[in-house]
Amino acid sequence: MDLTLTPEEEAFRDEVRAFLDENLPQDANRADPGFVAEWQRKLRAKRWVGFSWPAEVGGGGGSIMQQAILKEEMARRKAPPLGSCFMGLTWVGPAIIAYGSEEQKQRFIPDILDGAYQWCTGYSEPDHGSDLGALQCKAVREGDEYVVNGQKIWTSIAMWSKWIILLVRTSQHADDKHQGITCLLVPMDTPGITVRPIKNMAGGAMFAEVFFDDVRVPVELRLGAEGEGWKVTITALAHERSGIAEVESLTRNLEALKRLAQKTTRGGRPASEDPGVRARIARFETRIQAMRMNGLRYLTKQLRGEPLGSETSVSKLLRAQLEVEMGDFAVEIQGAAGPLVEGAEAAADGGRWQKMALSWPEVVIGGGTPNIQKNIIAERILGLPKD
Amino acid sequence: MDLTLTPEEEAFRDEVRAFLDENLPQDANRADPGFVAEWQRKLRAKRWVGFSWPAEVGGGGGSIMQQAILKEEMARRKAPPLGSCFMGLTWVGPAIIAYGSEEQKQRFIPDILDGAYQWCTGYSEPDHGSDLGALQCKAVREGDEYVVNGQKIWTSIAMWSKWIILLVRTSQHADDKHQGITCLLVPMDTPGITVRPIKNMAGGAMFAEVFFDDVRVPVELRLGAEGEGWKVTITALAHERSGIAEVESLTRNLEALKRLAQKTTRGGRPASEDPGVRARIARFETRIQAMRMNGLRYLTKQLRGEPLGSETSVSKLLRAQLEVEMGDFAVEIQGAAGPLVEGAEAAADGGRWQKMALSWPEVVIGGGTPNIQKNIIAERILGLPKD
Amino acid sequence: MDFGFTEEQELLRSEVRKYLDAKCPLEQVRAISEAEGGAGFSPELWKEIAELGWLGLCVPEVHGGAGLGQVDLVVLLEETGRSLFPSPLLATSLAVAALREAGSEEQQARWLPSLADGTAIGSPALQEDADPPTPERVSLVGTPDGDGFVLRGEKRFVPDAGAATLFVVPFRAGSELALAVVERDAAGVSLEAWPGMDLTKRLGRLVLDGVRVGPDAVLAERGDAVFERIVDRATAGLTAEIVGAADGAVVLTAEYAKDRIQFGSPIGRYQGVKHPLAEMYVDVESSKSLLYYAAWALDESPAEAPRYVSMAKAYASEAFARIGIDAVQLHGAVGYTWEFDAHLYLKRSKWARPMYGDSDFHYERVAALGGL
Amino acid sequence: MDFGFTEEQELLRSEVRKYLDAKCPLEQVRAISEAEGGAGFSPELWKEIAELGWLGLCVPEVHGGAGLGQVDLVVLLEETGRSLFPSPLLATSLAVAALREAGSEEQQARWLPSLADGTAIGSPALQEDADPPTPERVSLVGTPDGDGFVLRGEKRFVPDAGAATLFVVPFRAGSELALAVVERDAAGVSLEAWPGMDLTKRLGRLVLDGVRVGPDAVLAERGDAVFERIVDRATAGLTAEIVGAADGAVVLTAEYAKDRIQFGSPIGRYQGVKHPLAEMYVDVESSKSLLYYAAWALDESPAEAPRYVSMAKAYASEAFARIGIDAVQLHGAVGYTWEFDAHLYLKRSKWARPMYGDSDFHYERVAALGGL
Repeated sequence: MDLTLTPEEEAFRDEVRAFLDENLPQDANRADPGFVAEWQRKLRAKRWVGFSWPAEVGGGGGSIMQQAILKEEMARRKAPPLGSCFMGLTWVGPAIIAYGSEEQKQRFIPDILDGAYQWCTGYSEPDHGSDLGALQCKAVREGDEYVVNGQKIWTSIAMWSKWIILLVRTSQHADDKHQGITCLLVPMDTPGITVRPIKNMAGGAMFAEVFFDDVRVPVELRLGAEGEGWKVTITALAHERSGIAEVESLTRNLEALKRLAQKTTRGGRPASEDPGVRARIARFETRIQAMRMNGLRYLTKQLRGEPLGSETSVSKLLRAQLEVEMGDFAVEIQGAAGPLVEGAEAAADGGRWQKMALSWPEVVIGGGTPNIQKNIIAERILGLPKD
Repeated sequence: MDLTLTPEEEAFRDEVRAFLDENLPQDANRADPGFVAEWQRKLRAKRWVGFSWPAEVGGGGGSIMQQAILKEEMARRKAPPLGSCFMGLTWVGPAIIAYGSEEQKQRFIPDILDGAYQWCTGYSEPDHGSDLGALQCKAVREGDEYVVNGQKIWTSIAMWSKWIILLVRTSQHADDKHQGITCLLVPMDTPGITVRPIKNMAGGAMFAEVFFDDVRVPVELRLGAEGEGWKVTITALAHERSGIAEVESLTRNLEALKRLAQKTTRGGRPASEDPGVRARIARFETRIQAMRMNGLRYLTKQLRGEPLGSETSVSKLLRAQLEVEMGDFAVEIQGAAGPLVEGAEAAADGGRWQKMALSWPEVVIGGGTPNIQKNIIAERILGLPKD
Repeated sequence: MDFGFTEEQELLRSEVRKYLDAKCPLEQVRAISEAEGGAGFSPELWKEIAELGWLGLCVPEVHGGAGLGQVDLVVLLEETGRSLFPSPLLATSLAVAALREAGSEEQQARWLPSLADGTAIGSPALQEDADPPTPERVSLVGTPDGDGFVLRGEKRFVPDAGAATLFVVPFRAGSELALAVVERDAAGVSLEAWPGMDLTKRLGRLVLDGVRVGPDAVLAERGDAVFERIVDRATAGLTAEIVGAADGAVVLTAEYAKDRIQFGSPIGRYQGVKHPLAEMYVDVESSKSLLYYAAWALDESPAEAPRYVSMAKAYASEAFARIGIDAVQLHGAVGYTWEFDAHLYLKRSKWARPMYGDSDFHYERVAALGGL
Repeated sequence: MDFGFTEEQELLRSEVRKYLDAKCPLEQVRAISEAEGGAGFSPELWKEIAELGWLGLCVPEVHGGAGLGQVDLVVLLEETGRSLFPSPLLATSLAVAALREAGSEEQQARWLPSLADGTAIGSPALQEDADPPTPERVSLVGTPDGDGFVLRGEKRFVPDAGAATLFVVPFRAGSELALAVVERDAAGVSLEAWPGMDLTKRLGRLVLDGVRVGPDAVLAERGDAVFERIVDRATAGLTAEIVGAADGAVVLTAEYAKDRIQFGSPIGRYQGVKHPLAEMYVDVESSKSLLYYAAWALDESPAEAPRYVSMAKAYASEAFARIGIDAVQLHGAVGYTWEFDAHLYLKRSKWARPMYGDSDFHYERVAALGGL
């Protein structure tokens, strides 16, 4: 066990820090599109976008450890994302690198690295949730085209995406529901595609429903072989991270929560002096650190070349619970001001906590509900029988 | 809504109180067998044993409300039980009154009221828990006798009982597992019966396994018709109470817990000054009161002639949770002295809390585990589908 | 002993529920509360419920009401809570309670009839900061002015500040705590409505910029005790709405669990859904019992009332906060959409939790009243 | 960065586990700990583990040990915890840690070899009352006596008081906090073993009735800081046993859930069993991570150590208390029998929770160290 960095790793961390010092001043307006565009360009020049991808497709060829260092340092400094095409970098790129034709690689990878446009992912369907095996959106081959009919739901940022990576059913197999699923890459402006944003309870919209009505997709936009879509997706799923960057975002929320407790009064004294409030915050801090340490242990496993199994469900469950509870608690300690939102004179921190308390499902839904994570842990790790 | 007593009810309560003042001095040694025997004799003379049973079998013919008053007053004064034959009064008597022959009534009811000897109940079996439908202990009719073979488990006080009320399977019905169950009344000294006490984790034994090896039971000891055993049992189950007496015992524990918190020091100050300890105790108090109020609402339903359904599962669940949590908390606030037991100089209250913290399962097992109560509430009250 | 409702109360409940189901189902709740620039209620429905006698339920008959008690009010408010009915009914009924606790016969005769017939909308303005309303936290000073007072300062977290026309305002009159009735159109009064996450419940600020209250507008009963009694009644009324809403959330979620099919069976088949729902049910049952007892005690056994009011509020609002979150979570992804109704209960639970003291405050009160 | 164990550590773990599985399975744990009048350990096994080098694991090589660090000790103690191994090994290893933190070279040379070879059994006697051991709570005064001190008073909640032969005893030496080594057979020493619910872990009282300690028996390093470092090491060692035992309880319960058939299928099929088990697993995983980091920090990054030690103990002991109860409950009725093993973990969890500070104490420390 050695929790210090090697000299090489330290050198890389220093390089990252120096880059951040130079290019990301504390007071940089991270919401300014001009600044973000320039920032992305610089990152791209350093090959830190797609940092773990092979150099021959334009990636940085970074190690897992370097990648973790990069992400942690970035998160600590509240840097804008590593690339602007989040879905492309997380899901689409790795799948294309693993299964794409040479032509597909040349056509899509540079744009993903440049953040030229957004991708979205068409996996979930109504009435199936995360049960991809029960997929019903259908594609029928007609000559050199697939004709797609069906519906997707919980498609993140579909309304701002130029392309979608889409799972469709091309045949039925009674014995193995995962067979007969095929992966297609589809331009969102293809005739027959309709996007309907889903308004969330906080009043915004991040997800959408996507409808496919006789949508024609050329065969050359198929990713992998017909019927291989499940395998293609699994590859992308395996690219999930150890959760280290998420820990940084939780840590920032925790620090803000401490400041909130210090400036919020209860009975005339700072809430931060209340033993119950202190204990709650210390519990959050401890659980966040546990998540961080879990992540470091899983990262070590990866570094040692052991495959990561269902351990990510542990991080997801912890994260979901923390997001729900921290948002709720931050609202709770504000007393009567708790339910006020942005615009109310008495709302703390411009209503950010209220937004957090209504936005956790975005995190929770992302990787399956807490109940699903618990099933995965119980069945795949503890070996309990499936229901 | 009127939570005061009617003048008649008040008069009865005063009668009970006067009786208690006279016959149960505060300092009476409730563990002295001589005192308890005398006490039972007096109660029996007042017809308060079997108080709700019809007068013609020797009961008191009391109303539900009078019964509740009697039990609450008794519990409040830590009176010994209303009769010494607990199982007989709770389970066996009501079943015999409803289904027994005239001869059976004359033979058994007076003894139950007198507490002449103990009864136990042979319902649960290994591998079935509370699923009575899956009962396997078998009785085959041979002439004027049933020959019983099989095993019972979690039979409370079997080692001190003279008789057992026993459920056996007399035939198989594929369509309705509850058919073919018959109820027998069996002397525990019948050849072929073996009792094996089950040592619990607190080191004592309240339950036992009972084995039946070619045990011969005369047909006249069958209660109800052959195959009617399920119905007979249900009658007894319906005699469960609204939980009011249990509330009194919880309340006594709560008061003792408050005293414990006042005399236990944490960092040199009484634990009862710690806001967290205060809040925990207030939560217990509130939940106990909720249980009491729930009981009063259910009692009102009964008084109004509405049948009680699965509401008792609510009381059982609350009680089980409270017993577990209060015992655990009482141990927790004692700090390093928490794990000490009777005999240790530093053990508080002679180790009573440690005993409580290791004895809750007696309460929890009694009416089915908390998980089973939750299933009952979800399925029978909320109408969710069975698993 | 009878711990159940009378036939008249059951009838009241079923009539209120029938009316709200017909006139203000959740689509209508949304339409009223989401209306741009609206005050969060429907004047038409307000008129109708006044005519139905809801507003005058606890107003003495001589002043144009039905003269009923706290238990009847609980029945009404449980149903408005269940329906998430957006209106200043709760606030108005609490203003009525304050006038009955502290007003002279003349003062009641002056204001109760208009509160009963809906021409006035009442609101108790009990808080100055985000802490629970206790006598010690009233610091607004009434400067003596002839036979009356001049009030200068502000009250915050005032329910329905945007809609109400008549406020009950505690202030310091010398060494004593007193209560004044301040009307919206009095000189020096200004109001600010605050945006909140629960669109069906509004809060705001009442600014008193040298408002003169004459002796007739200063309520007859004074002191900490009457203030606490008013807060206890307000807390019980609020708790009734909480209990009704929590019950509504459980019913909504149980129905969804029966209908929603996943992996081939209704999600309600799984213990991961069943057990949380069973616990929600137990919490609602227990909240009801504590609430009914507290309501009964407020009218019939006042010495016990504070302890039971605190138990009811502490237990119910804490349970409702959990129920609000669980209701959304048990719906799965759709629970988080604006379209599904689960979040309406979640938001209500967040609004209700701190009002008139959160569970920390009330459990501490239970501990103190219980001899700790 | 490498947050995993070395090959040597993995080997140590597997050898310890193999030995304990063979020589001290749970039947043997019961036989040793339930023995009438026994001191709660087996002298034969004690000799064997001394020979295996477990007792000298952290004793420097010059003093007859293996000279390993806190992380290695954690590996050993996780396994003894998992097996609920009844022995004064934890107490002895904490006495070793105290001597290494505070003893001079001569003092280490005097006592460490006998602790390493098992001829001495050590125990830190850090507490005088049921509160967590902090410097302020040490009130036993050492009266100066020539070049030494005379100690009069008592230490309570002393681990393995019945078995230990050598105690590390903090006392007030003037304005300073000092530590003395007191041997069992010294004049004025008497001991009392207390009965407890966990038969595998013993506590008792050390009475010092005018015990003289010479200057050579007063440890070289003094003051609050060294006391706190010793308590931190003790806490980390204890937490390792907690984590191992909690893991054992989860494994036992998961195996039972796979085997036990009810209503026609294994109870582990139901989410009512699955979900609590999954949460138990997450808690054990998280406890491990916090513990490993704390152990690493104790040797390599001392400034961070107190915060992480407190996090690990607070989280792990609270989780283990829940796990102990859940393990019994998930077994259903049999979980409550003496015969089934679930209660052994429950009792251990009750023993471990308050030792060296419960979660209230440690979370408060986390809050304070985190800037609140």
